[in-house]
Amino acid sequence: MPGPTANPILEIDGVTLAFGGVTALNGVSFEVAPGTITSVIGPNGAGKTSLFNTISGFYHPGAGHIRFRGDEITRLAAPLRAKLGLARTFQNIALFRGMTVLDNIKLGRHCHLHSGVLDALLYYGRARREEMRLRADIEERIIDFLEIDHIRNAPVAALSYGLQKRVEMARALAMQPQVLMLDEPVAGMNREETEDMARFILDVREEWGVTILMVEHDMGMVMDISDHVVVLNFGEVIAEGAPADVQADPEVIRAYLGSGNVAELRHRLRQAREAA
Amino acid sequence: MIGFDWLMLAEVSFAGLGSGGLYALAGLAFVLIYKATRVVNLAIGEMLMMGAYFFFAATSSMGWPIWIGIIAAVIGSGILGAVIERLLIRPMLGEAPISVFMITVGLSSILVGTVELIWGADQLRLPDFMPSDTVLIGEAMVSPKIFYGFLAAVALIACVLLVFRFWRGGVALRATASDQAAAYSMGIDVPRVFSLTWVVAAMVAAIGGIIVGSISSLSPTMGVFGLSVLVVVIVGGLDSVPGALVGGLLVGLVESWTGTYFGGEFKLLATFSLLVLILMVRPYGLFGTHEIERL
Amino acid sequence: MRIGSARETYSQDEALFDSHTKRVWLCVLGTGLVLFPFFAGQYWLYLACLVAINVASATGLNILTGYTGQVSLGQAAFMGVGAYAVAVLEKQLGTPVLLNLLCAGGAAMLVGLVVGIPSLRVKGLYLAIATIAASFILHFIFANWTRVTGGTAGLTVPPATIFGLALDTEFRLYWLIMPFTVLMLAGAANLFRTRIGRAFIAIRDRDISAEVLGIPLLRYKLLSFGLSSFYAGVAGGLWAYFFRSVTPESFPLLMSIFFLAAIIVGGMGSILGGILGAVFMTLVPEVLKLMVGWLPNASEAMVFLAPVRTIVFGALIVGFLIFEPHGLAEIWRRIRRFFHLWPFRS
Amino acid sequence: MILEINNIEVIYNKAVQVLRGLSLSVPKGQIVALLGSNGAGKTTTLKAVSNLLALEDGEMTRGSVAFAGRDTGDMRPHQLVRAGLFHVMEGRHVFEDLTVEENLTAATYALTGRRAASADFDLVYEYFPRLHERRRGLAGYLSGGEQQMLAIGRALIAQPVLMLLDEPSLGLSPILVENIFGIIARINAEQGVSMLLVEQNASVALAVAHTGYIMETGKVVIDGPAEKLAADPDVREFYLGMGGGEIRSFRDIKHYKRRKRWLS
Amino acid sequence: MKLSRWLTVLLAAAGIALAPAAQAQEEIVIGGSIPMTGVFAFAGIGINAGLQDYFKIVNDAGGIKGRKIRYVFEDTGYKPDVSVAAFKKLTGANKISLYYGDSTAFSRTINPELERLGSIMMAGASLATEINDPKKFPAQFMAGPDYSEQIGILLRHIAKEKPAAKVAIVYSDSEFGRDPVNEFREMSKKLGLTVAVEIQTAPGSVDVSTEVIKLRRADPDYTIFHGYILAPIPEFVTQMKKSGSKSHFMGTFWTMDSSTVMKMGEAGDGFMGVMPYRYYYDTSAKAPMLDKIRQLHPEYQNTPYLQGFLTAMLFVESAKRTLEAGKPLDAKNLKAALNSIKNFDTGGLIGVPITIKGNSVPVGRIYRADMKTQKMVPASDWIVVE
Repeated sequence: MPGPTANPILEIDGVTLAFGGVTALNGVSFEVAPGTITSVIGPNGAGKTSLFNTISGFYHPGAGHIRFRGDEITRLAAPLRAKLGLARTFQNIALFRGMTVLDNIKLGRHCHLHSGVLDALLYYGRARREEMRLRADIEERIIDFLEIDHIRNAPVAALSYGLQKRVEMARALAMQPQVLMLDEPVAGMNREETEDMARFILDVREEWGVTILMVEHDMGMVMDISDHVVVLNFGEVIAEGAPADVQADPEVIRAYLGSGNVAELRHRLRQAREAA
Repeated sequence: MIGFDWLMLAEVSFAGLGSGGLYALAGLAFVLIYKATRVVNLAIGEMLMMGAYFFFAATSSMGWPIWIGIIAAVIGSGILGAVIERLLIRPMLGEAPISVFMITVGLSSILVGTVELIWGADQLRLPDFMPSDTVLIGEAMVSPKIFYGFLAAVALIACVLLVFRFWRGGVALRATASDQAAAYSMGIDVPRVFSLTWVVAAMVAAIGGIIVGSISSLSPTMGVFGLSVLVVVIVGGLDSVPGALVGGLLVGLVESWTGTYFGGEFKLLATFSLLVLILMVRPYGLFGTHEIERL
Repeated sequence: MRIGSARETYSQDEALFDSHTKRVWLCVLGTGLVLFPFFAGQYWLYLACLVAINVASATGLNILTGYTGQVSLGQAAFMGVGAYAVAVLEKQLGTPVLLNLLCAGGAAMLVGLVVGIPSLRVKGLYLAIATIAASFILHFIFANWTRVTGGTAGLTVPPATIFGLALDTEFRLYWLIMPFTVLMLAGAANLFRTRIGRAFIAIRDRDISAEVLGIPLLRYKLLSFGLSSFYAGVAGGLWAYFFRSVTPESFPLLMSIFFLAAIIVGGMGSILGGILGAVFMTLVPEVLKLMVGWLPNASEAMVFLAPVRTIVFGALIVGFLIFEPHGLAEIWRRIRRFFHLWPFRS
Repeated sequence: MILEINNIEVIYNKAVQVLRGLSLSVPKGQIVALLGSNGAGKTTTLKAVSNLLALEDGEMTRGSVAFAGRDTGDMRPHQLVRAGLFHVMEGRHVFEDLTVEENLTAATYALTGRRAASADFDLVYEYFPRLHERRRGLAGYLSGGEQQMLAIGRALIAQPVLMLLDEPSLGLSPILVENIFGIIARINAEQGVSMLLVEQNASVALAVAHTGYIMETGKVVIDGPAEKLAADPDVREFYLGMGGGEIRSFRDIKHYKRRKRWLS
Repeated sequence: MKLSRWLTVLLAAAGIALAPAAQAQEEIVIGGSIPMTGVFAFAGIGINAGLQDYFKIVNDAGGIKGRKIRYVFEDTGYKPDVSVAAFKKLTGANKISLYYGDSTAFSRTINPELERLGSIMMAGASLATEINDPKKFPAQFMAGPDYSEQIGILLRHIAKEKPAAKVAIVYSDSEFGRDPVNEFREMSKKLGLTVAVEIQTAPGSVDVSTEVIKLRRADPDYTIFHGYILAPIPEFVTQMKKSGSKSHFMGTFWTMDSSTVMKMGEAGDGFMGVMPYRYYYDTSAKAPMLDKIRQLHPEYQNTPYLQGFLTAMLFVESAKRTLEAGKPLDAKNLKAALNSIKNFDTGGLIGVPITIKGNSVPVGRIYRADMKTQKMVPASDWIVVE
């Protein structure tokens, strides 16, 4: 495991993002060390997905910088970031419904392929060779790894939520990522499925050497597999550090984890009710 | 500018505003439907045509008095609107917008065929029912049909805006337009709102059709007018009633100016160039709602 | 009955016609297309050529609208650009047919690229209307750039000549048009086996996600516009050789709507759908006419039934959309599935 | 029981199964909390109750829902609302280009054909004085908290028997959350409205609720009185975010285990 | 080259083998692409009736030299590609010698095919100036003056009535509308008339107020409308009259049907136009053919009917002359026979004997609308364009 002194692979530096008067991110800064699993947590609406969208280039921040391997990418167009090796999945699952699982995964490799229109129309020579290589690589490395060979020709719309999440991950892996950004990878999964996804995430990091940045609500998993946790609330980083430290941070408990003391909360609610 | 005919400019501008009013009226019918049901109705020109033919049937064939004829045509069109909504549009709820769009293309073909079957393909003339003396605004002469047509259009649009604003049904319609699911959850009978909008839009279209038909003539090709309406609503914004008004007047003015100072062949070129220009600057028209995209 | 077929290599699995049965049918179809002109009368040959041209153009539109999700109502105008290009080249320079057709495609492609520029900012039906605008502007150019286009009177096109043989009958033109169409279809089918086709579909399904996954939107939307109008241009060039007279009024908006209707009725985003749709939409009016002809007193009936034809035509579009929104291709698929499992129907 | 959900299954797009035999019931006058992670099917449950599934190409393929003893299968959404079942949707869904007052007016459709009920705007303004201040402003310009108030205010106008509340705390600061939940509790107590509450924020939900259900992948896994659930160690671990249990670590799961299981 | 020749020979051989053996008394087949629907249906229906009626008259009288006429037609909806399809279908199934086509676009499109076939002479509804060129369109003709000739007839009449008058032309932005504009300009100059203004209206435009303003300012003595059937002429005329204009208004053939002009209502009173044939109800001179038509149809028959009728008459006359000369019915012979027509009596359909030198029948007369009697009345003598 690389130490904390290693150069960060991804730096978020004072990123501020606002839409129409509402500030979604306010001076967010943190670093992602190569080879780690970094998790961003926070209540709904805290700006986690906005942060992901900003990193992947869908939003452009009003202020601040994003650096990838030390290079400024703040103004870089989204597709070019993908080519650099920033791959992601989406919270609401952005699989392409008109394609099969296999084609969805193949799509991930898009920016690393080279065949042009003429090659494509003729499907002879370069395009054909490239597609065959791609197919072999996806079959042997990704489909096998994620164990989705039984659904490779299924239309994605017919898959269960959990499988769709897995296909999304497969597509992200096909992008040959350096940093894999996962937006709620285990949302809607039961304990068993969650365990499996956690294992995949760990394996990706170990076998592929990919750095992982994820947004997740499942505290159990986050605290278990993360090396570093960043807590967002109302667009600001309120705490970061090792899982155990974050869990113990009183502000984090107040804003997100909750006091956990339901009885006390109930009491307060009742008081408020009577006061009114 | 010495020697420039300012009176002519004034007359041309009035004429432009006048025909713009008619565009706005037809645009209103279009916008009503789009706003409430998100249907891009390519058959809007044909709905105008149906209104005009109903009027023709009531007055020329049945020999009814003009005003009864107008009322009959408006009611007839309203019923037609309800039938169209029930038979063609409602089954398509939830389908891709492009499919519904194509339904209206089919609809226009059906309406044209029906008109040809019943009334034949000849050009017909509607009875004159507006005062025919030239209207003078200052020194500028304005064609009476255009003038009264404009008044009718503006009055109708004002009516619709008022209803939208102050009648509870107007609130229901705007609520449905703004968020279907939420409208349902307020207890609003959304399908009924849909069908009502089609009825009202068909009625507005009928009035537009009667005016347009009396200015030019009546024939199964009258639906071509719908194309100009399309430009109008795109310029104004598909879901904006004031947009239809402003878009209509703007297109009317641009058409008449280019027609006068450049020649008739430049009219369409000018309006469509205007359209492209506006789309490039404001992709949702002048007043249209910008849809927010999310990942 | 056929349940599955074993494939041993990825290349077999990726083949367009991946089963033995499919390949057999393809051969039958190919033979049919080759033998057809020797048996058909000139009317059916005429229709075959017209259908082939429409199929080529509809397939082009399908790439843009069906696969990339950019609704266009400018297809007829793009065909016009191709047709004029062929007419001008053939008349002024007398260049070879194949070159002319490629230039026709190229010219239409250039225009298509320009028309496609708004597609990054403008979406859905707003875009469709922008393409209507483009087609009116093109119409204006056709009608008023008299020096080149011959104004409203248009241009007459000399027959295409290949190896000194003038292609002035349907029988001869068939051998120019049909191979072109087949090649273009094959090209389109190939396209969707590669990264470019996948990018198109991704843009259609979720364009903003596609961008984050590494697909530059503008470039691919323009590419789609370019390809689609290239197809239209070649089809327009074939059209020019076929009708031998090109005027601004030859390519009305209604024709663009026709192509859109064809791919919707046929099935958007399916090569087969484009073919079926174009065939269907081209032949329906003719078939309806035939059916009227079978009625007693056909010539009198024709006067009264002609509007009925217009109605039936509209009703067919509506009916298809209401009862099978996914088009003829879906119906075809269902029929096929039925026969695959037959007689063991589930 | 004001609401009984009996073993329902829901499928989206004729393909994706979201609910797999879910059952729960809401006793009259009580608040019932439905908890679970994202994607567990909580929102779908509410939509199945208010018959809004069809709008998203969803379909209830099995089971039944009874509201006030009556099967809701053949009732259309607006009829349900008029019968007294009001759904406050996730994300608030205020009509952004209508004013606050017009938003409330829209909700008066819920009273159509019911008794001699007349809309009580003052009641809403009493609970939410802030809305009164902004009643002429467009709803789209309200802050998140105000929009949530408006969403609940619309429900008050409808004088419902049962309210379905979908994530009222979404995107609100802790203080506002407590504020809103205080009012929810008041409405329940003063107006006698039963509530089915879907929440991410489990602690506040369990604080306000009488009964709680916890669901996972389309079915209920634990249920019971709110206080008991709040004390349950599993619930504390997974849903209240309080560790300390002797749960096996995700890091320790072996590869072979996963490989075997996914073959099914 | 060798391959192509070989192919040609093969095809020719196939053609001979497949062609049915010629019979001595086989019927003469006349085909037609007729717009029974669409924008031109009002004309198509009339044309069709005119053709049918005349063929029936001929057949009832024993046919042409004992050979019966068979008329086959297809509806085109006034769409050129459908017209072409109809042509292919009809010529594929019948051995057609004469053909009626429905539009300029069709005439132009089918022209190379006609030249290649060499067996069919065609006439049609298109009176386009372009078609009136025997060199470019050797197998076609039109049963009336082309649009330029019509404008010439109108201008001649104007020059006679009011020398040095100011004239204006209002035309639609279409091929049809633009057709005679050059001729209008040149002819006006030649006849010493002043062109006040040329106004082009956009196709399908509803409101013409702006154009009226322009026209009013030009204040022409005569205004010629071309490229329209009815709309927007009445609106133009009404608005001009209301604004005090003293202009005379004129139209060309397709506007001049009696019922069309009558639809203009009050505004139409005094509307003039060029008409190559006598109206159905014109009894000012002896016209046996018109009598026959009136016998067949007690109700009014429109001008397209007369156009169809006269076309049929010229078809039959050409076929008769060809057969009389003992020549086969092919395009060249038929056209030669047509051009041999000199001082031919049309039975009063046209008031003067006609001579067909080229592709048109360049004769016409000015008629004026009389709203009191609801009829068109002659306003000039027959004018023959040289």
